[in-house]
Amino acid sequence: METGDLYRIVEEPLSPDAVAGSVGNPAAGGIVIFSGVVRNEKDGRPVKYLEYEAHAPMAEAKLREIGAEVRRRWPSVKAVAILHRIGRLEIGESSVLIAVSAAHRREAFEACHYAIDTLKQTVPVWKKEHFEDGEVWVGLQGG
Amino acid sequence: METGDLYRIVEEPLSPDAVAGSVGNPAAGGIVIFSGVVRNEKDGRPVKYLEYEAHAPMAEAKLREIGAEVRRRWPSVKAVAILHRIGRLEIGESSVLIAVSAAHRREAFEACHYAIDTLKQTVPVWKKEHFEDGEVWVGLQGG
Amino acid sequence: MAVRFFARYREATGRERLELELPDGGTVEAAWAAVVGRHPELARYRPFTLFAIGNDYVDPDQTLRPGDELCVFPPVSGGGG
Amino acid sequence: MAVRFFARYREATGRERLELELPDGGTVEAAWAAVVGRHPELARYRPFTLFAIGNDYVDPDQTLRPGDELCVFPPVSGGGG
Repeated sequence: METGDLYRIVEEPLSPDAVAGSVGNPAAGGIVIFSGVVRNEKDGRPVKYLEYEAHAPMAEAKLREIGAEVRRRWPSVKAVAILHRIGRLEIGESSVLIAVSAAHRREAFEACHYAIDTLKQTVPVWKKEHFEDGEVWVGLQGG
Repeated sequence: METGDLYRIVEEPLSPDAVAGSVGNPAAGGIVIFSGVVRNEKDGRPVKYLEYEAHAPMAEAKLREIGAEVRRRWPSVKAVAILHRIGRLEIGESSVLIAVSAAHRREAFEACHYAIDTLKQTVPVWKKEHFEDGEVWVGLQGG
Repeated sequence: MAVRFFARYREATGRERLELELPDGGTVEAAWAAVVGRHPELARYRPFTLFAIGNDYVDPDQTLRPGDELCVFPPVSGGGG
Repeated sequence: MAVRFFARYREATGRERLELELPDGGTVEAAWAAVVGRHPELARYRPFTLFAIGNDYVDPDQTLRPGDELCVFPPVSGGGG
């Protein structure tokens, strides 16, 4: 894990300013930030709110692995920050924030996109959708 | 120009939180933000600071055109914000912020990347680099 | 050994942990079989289940060591967006 | 008609604006020629120069109308990164 990097599971609201500041680097020319946001519907069904749960120590280890792989694939990356929030989240709130600073913008875009795609496949975090008439854990057929 | 969109030339520091808030939309699942940052060197030569100048009314019109084209190409985009700062900027400060919210993350990444690439080609803003031993307007051979 | 349940599995079993007695040299798959013996309602989830020990995913045929804590995960669904 | 200079051109000419008398039906290119007549130091920049009227870029062969304000731009370089 490199200086400036940040990989955390948190219970507090996430702030783009905070992650942008954490990946700030005098040799960076661009920062790309991804914020995953709670939508108001799922397949046309209105969502009331979400809950996220994590295996926090392992999740943070997997976030660090994503950061290491980002640095291996895009050597011009200067810093990486990945934060995932858990607990109850309302519509419009951010569940995940990923910030990547790099010398040039193309690398920052590619690395940030790779990071969120990989996070969704590997990091032990689970989402439960709460509807007016029930709730469901996402990602498990026959729920 | 759609509700929630924001296209401005400003003299104040730029905040990712502010643009993320401005593109917030209950049907958005992801927000991608690009921040262009003042680097500490240009071709190995240490940079002291930058100055940006704009033809502000035309620049804002061109930013609106970029937003309209983004919406045409990526119909799932929910909102677009593009702010360019002018005046003197120090190392590490943000000169441009672009935020795009969309139903799904791929569109947000593609649209945001398109917006910054297009901005650099079409928007009447000029950058002057200040070095220890001189200054130069960027983009004009023969200085 | 200890088994930990997360998310859907925690709710389905009504518990976060389960203590199992397994013979030495047992595999993750054998532990799962013992888990299902105690909680048959989990049997149908086997095709979707992920296993982890410490901070790493493990294969079902991995041999368990004394003191291992086996985590039983449903498919991950973090990330939003 | 009025011509406005930006960035490098503003500094090179030492001015932001220049008033020109052009015959009716003159083009942007004719206006540029008149500008260079007053400021020969700009001649070498012609290959890189962009022209705009109002909020739109215009071609050099566009005909100027009375009251047009012609903006003369060096290559744009905004955006950072």
